[in-house]
Amino acid sequence: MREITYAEAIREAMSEEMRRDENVFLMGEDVGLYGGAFGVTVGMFEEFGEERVRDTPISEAVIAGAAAGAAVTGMRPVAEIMFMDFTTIAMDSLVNQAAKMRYMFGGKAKVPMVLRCPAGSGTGAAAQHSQSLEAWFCHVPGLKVVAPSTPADAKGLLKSAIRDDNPVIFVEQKLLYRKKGIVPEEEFIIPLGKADIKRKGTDVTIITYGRMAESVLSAAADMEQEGISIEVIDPRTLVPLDRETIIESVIKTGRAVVVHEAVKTGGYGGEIVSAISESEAFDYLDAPVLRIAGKDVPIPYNPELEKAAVPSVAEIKEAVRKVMNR
Amino acid sequence: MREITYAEAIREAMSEEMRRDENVFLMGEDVGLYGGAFGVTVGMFEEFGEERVRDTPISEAVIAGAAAGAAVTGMRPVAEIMFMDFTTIAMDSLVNQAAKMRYMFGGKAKVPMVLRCPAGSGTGAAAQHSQSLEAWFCHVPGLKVVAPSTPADAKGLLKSAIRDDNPVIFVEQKLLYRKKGIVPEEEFIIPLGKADIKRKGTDVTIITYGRMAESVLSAAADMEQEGISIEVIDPRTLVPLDRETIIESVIKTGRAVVVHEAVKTGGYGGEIVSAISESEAFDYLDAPVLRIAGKDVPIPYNPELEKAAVPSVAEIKEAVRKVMNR
Amino acid sequence: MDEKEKMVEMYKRMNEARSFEEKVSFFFARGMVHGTTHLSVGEEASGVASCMALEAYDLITSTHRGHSQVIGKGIDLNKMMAELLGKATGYCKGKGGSMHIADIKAGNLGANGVVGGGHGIAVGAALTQKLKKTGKIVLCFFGDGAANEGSFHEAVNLASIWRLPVIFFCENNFYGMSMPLSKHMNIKDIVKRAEAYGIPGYIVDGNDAVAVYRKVKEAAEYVRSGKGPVLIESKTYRWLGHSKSDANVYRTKEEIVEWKKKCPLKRFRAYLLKEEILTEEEADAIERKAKEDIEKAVEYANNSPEPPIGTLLEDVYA
Amino acid sequence: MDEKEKMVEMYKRMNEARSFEEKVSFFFARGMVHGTTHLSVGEEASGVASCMALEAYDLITSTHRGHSQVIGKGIDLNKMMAELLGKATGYCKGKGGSMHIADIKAGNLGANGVVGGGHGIAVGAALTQKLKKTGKIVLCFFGDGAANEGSFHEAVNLASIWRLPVIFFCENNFYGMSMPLSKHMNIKDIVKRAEAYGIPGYIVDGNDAVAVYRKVKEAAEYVRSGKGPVLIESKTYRWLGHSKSDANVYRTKEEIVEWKKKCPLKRFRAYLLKEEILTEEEADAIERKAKEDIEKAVEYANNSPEPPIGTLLEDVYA
Ligand SMILES: Cc1ncc(C[n+]2csc(CCOP(=O)(O)OP(=O)(O)O)c2C)c(N)n1
Ligand SMILES: Cc1ncc(C[n+]2csc(CCOP(=O)(O)OP(=O)(O)O)c2C)c(N)n1
Ligand SMILES: [Mg+2]
Ligand SMILES: [Mg+2]
Repeated sequence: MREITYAEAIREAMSEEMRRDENVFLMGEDVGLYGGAFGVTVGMFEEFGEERVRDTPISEAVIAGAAAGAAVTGMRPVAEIMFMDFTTIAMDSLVNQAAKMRYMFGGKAKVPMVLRCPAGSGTGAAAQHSQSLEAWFCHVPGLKVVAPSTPADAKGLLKSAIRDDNPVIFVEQKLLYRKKGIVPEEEFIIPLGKADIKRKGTDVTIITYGRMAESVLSAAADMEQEGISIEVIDPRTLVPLDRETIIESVIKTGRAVVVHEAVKTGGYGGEIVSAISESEAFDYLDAPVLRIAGKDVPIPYNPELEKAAVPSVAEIKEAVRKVMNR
Repeated sequence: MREITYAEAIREAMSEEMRRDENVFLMGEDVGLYGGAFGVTVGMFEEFGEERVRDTPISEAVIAGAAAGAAVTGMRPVAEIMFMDFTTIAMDSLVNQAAKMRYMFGGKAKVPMVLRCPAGSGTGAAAQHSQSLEAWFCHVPGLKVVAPSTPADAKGLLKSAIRDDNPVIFVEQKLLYRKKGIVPEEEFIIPLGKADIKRKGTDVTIITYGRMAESVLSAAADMEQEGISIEVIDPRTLVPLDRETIIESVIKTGRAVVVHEAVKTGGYGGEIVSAISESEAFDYLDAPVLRIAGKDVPIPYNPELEKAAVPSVAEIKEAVRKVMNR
Repeated sequence: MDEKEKMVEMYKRMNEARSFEEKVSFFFARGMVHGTTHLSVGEEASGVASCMALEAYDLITSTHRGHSQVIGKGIDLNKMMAELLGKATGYCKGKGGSMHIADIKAGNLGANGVVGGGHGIAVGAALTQKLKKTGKIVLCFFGDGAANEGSFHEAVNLASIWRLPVIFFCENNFYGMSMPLSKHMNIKDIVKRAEAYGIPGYIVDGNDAVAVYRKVKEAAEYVRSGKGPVLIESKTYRWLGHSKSDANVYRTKEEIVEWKKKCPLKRFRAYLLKEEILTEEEADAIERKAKEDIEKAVEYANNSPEPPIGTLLEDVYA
Repeated sequence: MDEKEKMVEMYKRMNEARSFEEKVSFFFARGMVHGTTHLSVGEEASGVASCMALEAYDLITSTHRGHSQVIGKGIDLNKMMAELLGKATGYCKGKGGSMHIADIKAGNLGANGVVGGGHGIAVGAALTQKLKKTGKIVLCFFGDGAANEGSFHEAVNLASIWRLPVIFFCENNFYGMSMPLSKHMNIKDIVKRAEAYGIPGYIVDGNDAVAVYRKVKEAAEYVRSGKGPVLIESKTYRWLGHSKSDANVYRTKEEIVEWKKKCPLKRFRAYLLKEEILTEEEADAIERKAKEDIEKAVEYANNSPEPPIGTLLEDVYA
């Protein structure tokens, strides 16, 4: 099986979809000749030309707004906002326009667009270039939200997102771009809304996504030694959320921890905790569902501070021990 | 004791603070001669003049951005975004600038500004004029978030917000503007971060805020007849959240329901559920903490549909019965 | 339709717009409709004639003050009135209301409750036309107040560099809610802003239906030929308050009276008579018919069912 | 400081900026610093001379490419270098880094990682000066690319109608990251945009320190007198890549070479010698001193402690 990077997987997904469907095109800052700030679109300008790989001015509001307008009239734009932090400038286009057009117009519109945005800290770029804002979008009916943690997931889910008839916020992980993983050579898609059990276990369920999946898996591997068997569930799609898979697992294990990089307060972890607590799994809980998440601070520049702002493997293990010791 | 409306209470708070501190001023669309889209600032232009009650163009990004710039240089702006839905245009100014300046600059800046924004549905203004987006702001370290449910709370909290040295998102409730309540004549302030027990009870704790407080109180009064005693806690300030008061109550009652108007998925309810579940109250829980919240839809225009999108008194009662019957 | 037929049709639609809004205004004054609405009485030439200058297959993005615009584009008055009354038979099944009248299939990409919210959508729609080489163009309505939103700037710039087929059509009624143009921007003519993006700009008398029609026709030709966008500033005036709750404190009665004298309907009628396109009787008949059609629309709407509560959860996702 | 002393100081700061960035570039090339940085080598006249034309009490908002700007404003090089190395002694206690150098007390309201993020802040800061009648003005730095952000449009318009004391100073280096000006806007001179807001606009040769200094001085006078904002377009060029990872595929080597010939430091040195403000020896000494001071700053930074992990949770709220 071949291994490719997360960035390459994303590029493959876009390239395949663009070859398959002439309505698919890219737009964003420096996605053309430059190949994207993180090199994700390198070579695509050369293959597809400037009409289909469109460099935009630094104008995030209209990047998203024009994507919505193109989508509602028959195209399938894949727009990039260079850093998720700058979706702040595009919120009206995404939230009030793209997400709501279909509903406001009584179901008579569809807005098949994807907004790609690299998220997360760890690059030393400080407070305005490091945020994980997926929770905002999860709170907007009409949007779907995807946050893959592996190259294969990234590829399969992006292809689904591009084919989906709704606006999809596709959250990419900066720190994963260069990580390799096995990705099948033959074409495949992964449906939105289907969680993946990244590791089977029996004692504790950890629900996580994006960059944190790696830390969680590493904690799980370590704890196996201690005799604790952890099941790791990656919902992959945050909206729609695959509640069944999560609940089934928690019914089995009776214990759950939710881990994400985004700051804790108001994060999507609260939704997952609530989903569990509202379900039949509540009666099987032997311990409270804990959240391990980013500290409630803007991301600092200093590398040690920056690391400390994000859940560590040690913190994850500690949380597991806590729920085990109840 | 005198009664005044929620809108009048807000106006009094601003006027008193403006008389007290010449650094306080207002800015926003149509806040001057027009008196604000909801009449909140009526008469203030006449009293304070156009230098301190500043009409802006329709430019939400710079309304919030200029407020941040004025605040960091020594003023105490109270900026208004006419509908909370349009904070979407101001997110960069609020989230990447106002909220983060202090931290990014190593604690060497302060940004004492208030952003007032009328939220909520019920006015027949449909999907782009009816949202309750407080959860977004609660997820941004550096911001405080206040959401008063009565005229007295609105007045006391707004005065605190204006005196606070941090950016405060002050969520006003459109449907409450004309509701009257007792407000002391003498000056008073209500500290941020302090919940209010709106009704004492022993069987179930309901945590709610904003417009929903009324429905919850009415449900509580009804259920008293059925012999169910409900304690109603209004955190009033969502960030910082008064966890102690909530947890204490849930330890006492063993049952909790969270009610808000904002759509359920990704709402602040999840945070409150998690805060309870992570606390020592978990061991006292006799039932899962339920969330009763807005349906996961954009707000529709038709008045019956619009009403159905928001928690009803009946739904609240049903939830209470559910947690009682465990 | 030849030019003459167009003119007649235009007069008809302008009258429909006027009658529609008079009816809506009546409803609101009596609290018979939920919510709020923004009436374009006095601006019918601007909204209707601009759309009539487009081909039927062209597209528009409309605004919160969009009734004249969408009637100009050609609309089913029954479905429109039904939408205003929140009925299941409305364009948006009662979910949109006055601020969200849309008819995607017919090229009306929707009114917008967000000032400036249509700019990006129009640009994206124009991009579709360019990429698909449809030959269609997009007309983007916006107000003088909207020209101060950042979205205007970003959208016009993008349309300009990509040479997209879009007409930015500014209905300058001299006020953004209560704020007069003279206070919300430091220039006299909004069209000045066209230069900032390297595109042509034109001013037109927005109360002169024929002038609006001609100017948009000319602009449409330019835009359709692939030369890029155009900005048109149509100077006009709203007779009524900004929305249902507006005491008009920010302007004088005299000013309103002055503008009422420039009624676009009267003016166009005089033109049609003078050019002998219509006789007095024909013009009267059109006016009467418009009123009747609105009454019929009201009847249709009134007889239409409310949307079932179950539809609340439908239409969120495709 | 009289004018001559100013010129000498200006030369000193320009050299500090150059030496600072050469050092930073060296660090980054060797992976000795975390994160990314945006160097302004080649743009020193623009950043430094503009600030030198202000009074010391005036304010600025800086950008992601802000080293020359903040050194121009007058800064403690030790604290700046310490910030770049993420140390506790840095301006932001190691929390900000290259993109967030700020010194509020000294009137530097902060570099900004968001393109266009400083526009609103500058306008608000200028409003403070107007309301408090301080007599101070604000200079808002931004790039050619930033001029396409909606925030630019909203901010300049607001400053114009409120007649706020702010100079919008565009460092046009002809690229927004990889996108050439010729592709990201459809006008040759950004200054054209001033007209859209009814304010004066000037073009200045951004590689000519004296020209920049004079133009900003003149603008400052206008702005300080209460007449409202001014837009200045300073045409210059960045010699190095956009940020640390940039292969420069979007421009030619020849273009870079051409611009290097227009080195603002060399040019200013020649001027200073010609005007007999400095002798060769004095100029050499300044250059040497700048290099030394940067070395000292590096030493200071290297010897400074890392911020304690406990500080992570501090400074979120006042
Ligand atoms: C982004 C946004 N800000 C504010 C409002 C509230 N609002 C609705 S219409 C309006 C005035 C718009 O003025 P203009 O663009 O000139 O259009 P007009 O109403 O005059 O037709 C305002 C402020 C809004 N709907 N959207
Ligand atoms: C809102 C936003 N969009 C995109 C970026 C990424 N980015 C950083 S600098 C830059 C180019 C800025 O160009 P310009 O304004 O001309 O300044 P220059 O870098 O040329 O000095 C871009 C796209 C950003 N930091 N902020
Ligand atoms: Mg107007
Ligand atoms: Mg540039």
